[in-house]
Amino acid sequence: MITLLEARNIGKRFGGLQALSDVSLTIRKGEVYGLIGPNGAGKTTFFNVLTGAYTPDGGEFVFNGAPLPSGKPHLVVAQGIARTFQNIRLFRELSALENVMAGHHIRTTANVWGILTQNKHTVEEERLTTERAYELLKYVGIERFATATAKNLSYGDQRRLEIARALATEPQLLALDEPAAGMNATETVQLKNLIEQIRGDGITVLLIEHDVKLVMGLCDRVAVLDFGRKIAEDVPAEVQKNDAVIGAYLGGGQKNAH
Amino acid sequence: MHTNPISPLLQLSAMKVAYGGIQAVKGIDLELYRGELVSLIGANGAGKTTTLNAIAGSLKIADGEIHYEGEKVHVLPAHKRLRRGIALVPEGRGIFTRLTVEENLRMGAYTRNDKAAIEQDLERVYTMLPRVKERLAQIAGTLSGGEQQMVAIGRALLSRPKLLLLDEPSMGLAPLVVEKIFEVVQSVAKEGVTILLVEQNANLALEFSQRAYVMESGKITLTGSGAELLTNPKVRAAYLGEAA
Amino acid sequence: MNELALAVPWLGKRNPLAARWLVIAIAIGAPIVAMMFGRTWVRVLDFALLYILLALGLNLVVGFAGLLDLGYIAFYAVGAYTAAFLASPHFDVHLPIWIVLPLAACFAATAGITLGFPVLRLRGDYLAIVTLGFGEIVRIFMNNLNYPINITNGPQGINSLDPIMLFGWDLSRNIQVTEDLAINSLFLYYYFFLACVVGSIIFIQRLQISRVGRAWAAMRDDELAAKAIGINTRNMKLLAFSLGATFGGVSGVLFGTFQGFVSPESFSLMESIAVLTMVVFGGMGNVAGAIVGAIILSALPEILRHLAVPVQNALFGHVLLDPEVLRMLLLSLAMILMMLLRPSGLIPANAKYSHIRYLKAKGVTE
Amino acid sequence: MEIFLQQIVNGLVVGSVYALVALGYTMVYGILGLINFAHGDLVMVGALTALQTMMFLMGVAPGMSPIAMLTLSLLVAIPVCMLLAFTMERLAYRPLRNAPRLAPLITAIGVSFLLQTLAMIIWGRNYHTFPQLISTTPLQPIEGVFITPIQITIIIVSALMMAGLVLLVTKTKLGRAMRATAENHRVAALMGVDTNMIIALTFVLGAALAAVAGVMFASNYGIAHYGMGFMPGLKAFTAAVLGGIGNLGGAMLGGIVLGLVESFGAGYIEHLTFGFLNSSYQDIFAFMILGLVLIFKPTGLLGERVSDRA
Amino acid sequence: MKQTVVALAIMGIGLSVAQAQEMVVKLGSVAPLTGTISHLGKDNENGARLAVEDANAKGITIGGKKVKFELMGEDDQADPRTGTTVAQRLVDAGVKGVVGHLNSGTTIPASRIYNQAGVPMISPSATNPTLTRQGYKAVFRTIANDVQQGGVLGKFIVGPLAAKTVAIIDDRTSYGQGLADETEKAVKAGGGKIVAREFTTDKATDFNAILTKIRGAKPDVIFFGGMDAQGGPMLRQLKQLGVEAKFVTGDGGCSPEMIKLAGDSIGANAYCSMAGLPLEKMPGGTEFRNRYKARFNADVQIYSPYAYDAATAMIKAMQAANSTEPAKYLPELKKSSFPGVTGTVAFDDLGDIKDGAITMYQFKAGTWAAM
Repeated sequence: MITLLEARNIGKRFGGLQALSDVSLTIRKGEVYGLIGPNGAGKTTFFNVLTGAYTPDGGEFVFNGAPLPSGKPHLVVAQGIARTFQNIRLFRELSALENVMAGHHIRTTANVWGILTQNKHTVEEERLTTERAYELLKYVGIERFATATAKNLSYGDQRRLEIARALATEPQLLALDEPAAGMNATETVQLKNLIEQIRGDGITVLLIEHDVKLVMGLCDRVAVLDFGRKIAEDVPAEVQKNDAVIGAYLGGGQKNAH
Repeated sequence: MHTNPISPLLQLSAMKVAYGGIQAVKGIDLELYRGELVSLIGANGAGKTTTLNAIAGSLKIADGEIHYEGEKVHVLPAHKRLRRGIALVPEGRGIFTRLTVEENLRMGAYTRNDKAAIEQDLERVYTMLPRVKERLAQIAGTLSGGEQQMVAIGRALLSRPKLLLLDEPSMGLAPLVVEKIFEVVQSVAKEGVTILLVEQNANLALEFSQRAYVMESGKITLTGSGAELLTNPKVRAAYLGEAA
Repeated sequence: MNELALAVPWLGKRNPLAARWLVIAIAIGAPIVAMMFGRTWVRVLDFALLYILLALGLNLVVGFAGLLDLGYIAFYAVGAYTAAFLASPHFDVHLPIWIVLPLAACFAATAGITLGFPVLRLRGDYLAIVTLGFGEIVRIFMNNLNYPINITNGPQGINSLDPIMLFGWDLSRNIQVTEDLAINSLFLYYYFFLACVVGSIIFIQRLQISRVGRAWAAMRDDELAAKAIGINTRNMKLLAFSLGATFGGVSGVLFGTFQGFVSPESFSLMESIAVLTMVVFGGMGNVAGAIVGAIILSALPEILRHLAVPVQNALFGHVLLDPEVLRMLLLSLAMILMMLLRPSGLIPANAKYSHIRYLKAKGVTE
Repeated sequence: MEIFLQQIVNGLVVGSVYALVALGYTMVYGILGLINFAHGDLVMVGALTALQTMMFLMGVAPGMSPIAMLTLSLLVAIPVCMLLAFTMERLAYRPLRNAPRLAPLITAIGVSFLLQTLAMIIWGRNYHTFPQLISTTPLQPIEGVFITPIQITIIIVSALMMAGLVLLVTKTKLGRAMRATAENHRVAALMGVDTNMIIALTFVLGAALAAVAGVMFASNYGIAHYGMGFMPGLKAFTAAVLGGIGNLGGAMLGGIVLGLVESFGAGYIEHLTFGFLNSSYQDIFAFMILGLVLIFKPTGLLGERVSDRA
Repeated sequence: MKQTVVALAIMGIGLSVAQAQEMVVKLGSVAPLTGTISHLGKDNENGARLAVEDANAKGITIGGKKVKFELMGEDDQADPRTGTTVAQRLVDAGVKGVVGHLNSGTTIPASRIYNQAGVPMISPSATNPTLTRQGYKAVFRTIANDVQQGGVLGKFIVGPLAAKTVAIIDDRTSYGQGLADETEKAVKAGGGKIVAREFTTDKATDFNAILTKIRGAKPDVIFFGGMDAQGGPMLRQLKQLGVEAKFVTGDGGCSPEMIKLAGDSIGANAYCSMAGLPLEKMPGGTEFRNRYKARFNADVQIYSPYAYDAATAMIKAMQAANSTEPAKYLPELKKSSFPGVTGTVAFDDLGDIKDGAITMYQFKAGTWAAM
């Protein structure tokens, strides 16, 4: 298996809180990699460091064999990493279609002069962007809301739209931050199918999720964070049996319901 | 006011809450009797926090009713519900980070004017939470998570609540600290304060609770005594994804 | 144009095509109707068009890119002074408008970037106060750069700017068509300004429906998410500042040459606030809003000026309040009430950032 | 040397007034995130109301002592401004609390125009002479450094008012509630705080400070006019941002710094720039300093990192 | 034309129907009636109004018809753009002459419109020399321009006041700066030394910083080019800073308002200049002051006598030409020569007031006394 992303000893501190300490993990091309852990374990911080929203205090990421620029989100996206947010962050006033089109920004090149003159390249690129965005809406199953304003979509559809927008950046690695949060059972099943479809299309997925059932059913491998440290990394079946994980999750550690 | 001891202290009937176009709570019924410690457990996003916020008055309900001491309280603003004895320790603790620890605690007594009694209550909180006492003059934002949680609980107690709503007091805390906090919660319960506890740490919550409700996707799907639920395979399934 | 047509009350939604023709008819016919009431009204329309240009440019910065700029009038000043330097007896340079206009646009754009760079990290209200300061700094420099070297002629201003010459036509002179019929210079300016406005609308709508417009809107709605999808927010902000400034600069040139006189008094903070008010009043983030806001707020004071005395006479039999007092009173009340009743402005933003026509084949319609 | 000291005195006097007005801006901003553009005009209303009261008092009780007259006129001006601020908040700002961000700003500008116009109707266009009830005969504590009793009063009264406000905000229950509300409306309400009341109170307190500032400003310069609030308002706002808007200490520091910068700027810029710049640039020092501070410290001198306010 | 009348009626303009044999002649008056110098603006308007009312009271007949003059007062907000709009409005309304504007900055762009329409314009207060050097035939002023006034002021400072060292302050308005520059030139020409050149604005109230700096330069005379609203407080602050230099200002500060605003800080070391002869010395000067007070319940500020003379000049020219048509009475206006409230009103070729006699005043016994 080819390694796509390697995190090497990532550390991040906020004031007195060590949010991440010495986290290393390896994500292989084509897999769905789960990152779980209780609230406040550092999962989202890991995301933010990976995608350039924060600069890590220590360690580095190697993506496709080259180090990732830190603190420059747009360069990270250019390298092929896209993300979604735990608390959905759409462009609220844009339509669903336009949200996805905005996601395609980094793969397009029209400049102000071209836009002003509407030259052939610009027009063609715009047409392709529109069509491609529509295809992506279709891909996540919300093409019927293409012209609806993002803020008016239902919660589940907003989640899908965010994924479509991330896919529009043409990523090799798609990082999803709790995509199932707030979804009901049916929506969660649909989401699972969608993620599988994405993997099927050759995109590696990094998944933070609370819904352990979803993670266990979907992921090829899972890492567990607790207090900013990686306490386990393995295939789901093994992780589920891991005492440290059970302790971290069900709480107390001393009480074991087995 | 003399109320019938058998009637519930708090009663939610068909309560619905929606915000930002999402219906987060889809019509739930829940009862709480005086002196009980009841927990509300469920996965992230199930609607637990929303429920607590609706009871405390931070969120408007879309439909249904909230009765408290036999009175419809869902029409009242949050600050009036506090005056009637409903206190919420919000998720993420809601500490005033720019105020000192003591100021935070005194904010809890904002609605009270009985100075002497407030001082007494402060002393009681200090004995209950000795670590807080050491840091009275410190800016609350510089406290550790556990200490902040202690302050948040202490602050809520200073309003002399009849009903205390606790939203994930263990979130992001080390096991030892969580243990401490639950000791505090228990001692509060022993003093006769009715507690509704929202918790992810299901084992812990169920161990301490007399009863519990399990929420899933905005609905209550299970209810029973703490011990019953602790051994219920469905609960484990909800958390660890084991086949039910 | 579509947005504007849709904004036409009643008709807009029922028959957009008719509404569009109506808008065109109004744009072309307005000065002729106005002339029946007197040349003042044509002049008011001329200025309204200049304000539309300004409002369109500011809307680009505030409405599209979400950057609150309270010093926008500085770019207007840059444009006007460029015209004064390059086409007046002041330095005895007399360049034609075709050279002055692009140069002014360049200077203004440069000024925009100069302002943009240091304020990139600022957000919201901090940005507002720093841009306000920038506007004042520019005005104060214009007011004082007559010493030690006389560049701007200080508070005296620069007089006798060259009129606009279009293909040998002098816009400042009436055209004598026949013995009795002359086309007033105000009309010539009107149509020239109108052409500039139409050109700007086309440009802005092209920008709006492009990767740039979407990037701005994305940045405005959620800067963090915009970064997360790979938008270089720094460059996009600078682009917004410089393009917005360009509009300011161009309208400054038009203003200077139209007035024939430029002095720092015209570029006070109140003007910046006036233009911002137009944008917000009309409805931020959409072209139609900026246009309607600019028309209403630049014409309203004149209408009030006109009606103050007769209306009071009719109502009370005598003049209770001086017309200028009444005008200020009504204007301030209009601002307050408008915001209370329609906080999103007269025409709430309904901007489009994509062409649905590309999806016609897929059966997608509005 | 005495010129240097004199400039410090000049700067302190102006700075004290800026600081007092800046407090009002910063308090309202801290609690609502609103730039209350009309705050400067409250300064004007304060001064003109006091003037009106003095005129009335001079008519009915010509022999009254100046201090009593000043006090009485303040006792009228302060409540008038407070009431005005309360009305303003209730009618113009509260309905817009959840409106798009710029709507309240435009409303505030409208309110500012409205106040000026009403003042013009009531008090006319003329500049009014403001009775200088406190002596303006200069004292010379140091040879060549002049300071008048009214200037001393301004510095002392400003210092006292600021100290009073700081005490109120830091030491009292009400102040705690204000700070708590500023930090988090929702949680403050959970503590039983009537946040609407606290917000109204913040406006009202700021208005009281503005009224006092107006009376002192007018007494110092002996002049009052319906447009007098605009420039001090703008400067005070700049001072508030300079210090870190939303922060009381910042507003005071910003006010004083701005006063001193203007004073020294006008006094020394010509030498510093070899005659290229001169005192005609006095008004831009404020903005240049502001720009520089914000470039290096985007939250102002004492400001904290504010979270995303979208 | 019919539509126009209907339209005008709709817009609320009641076309005043003249009584038989009575002809209504409109004159315009423009000045800022809102904003920081609106008190001066209203003063100008009042001056013109008084002239019009006087003429109506006299019952003037022109071309065989009894004439009723009407004054259209407009607000130009001291804003150049509004100035042109208002100018156009007056032209549209068919005014036969305009008294205004107040500021040079608004007067210059507006003068172009009056000139195009052939409507005579007389500014009672715009002093920028440029105004009358644009080659416009119908543009006049009844006030001395900066060069005229500055020359006199400069000579006065180095002559009678015998100043060796002078500090000059201006308010960075077109008026203040123009006057200060001309005064500076004249002082230098007279052998005086400029020891400080300082600046403020027309919105400022605190001048301590620049006055402190000036104090350090120890000038014999401080000259201020600006208006009374700044001049008054400036005098107070000079006293508070212990500066004892003489204080000289131009007509912008030569007002009762200045005395009021300076309170007890004004003394015999304060001087100002004003074009024309002192009101007291003019036949009808004191009378003007009293009548103004009686009519408007306000004191004369600065320029209302000039506005009065401007309006009177137009009316007299119309009488002389026996026509109210601008084209006909313009030549008579050029030839004007009559004793006005401010002195003899006569214009030179450019349209400036001829031999603008400029009187220096000193503060004495609570008022400005001519020297």
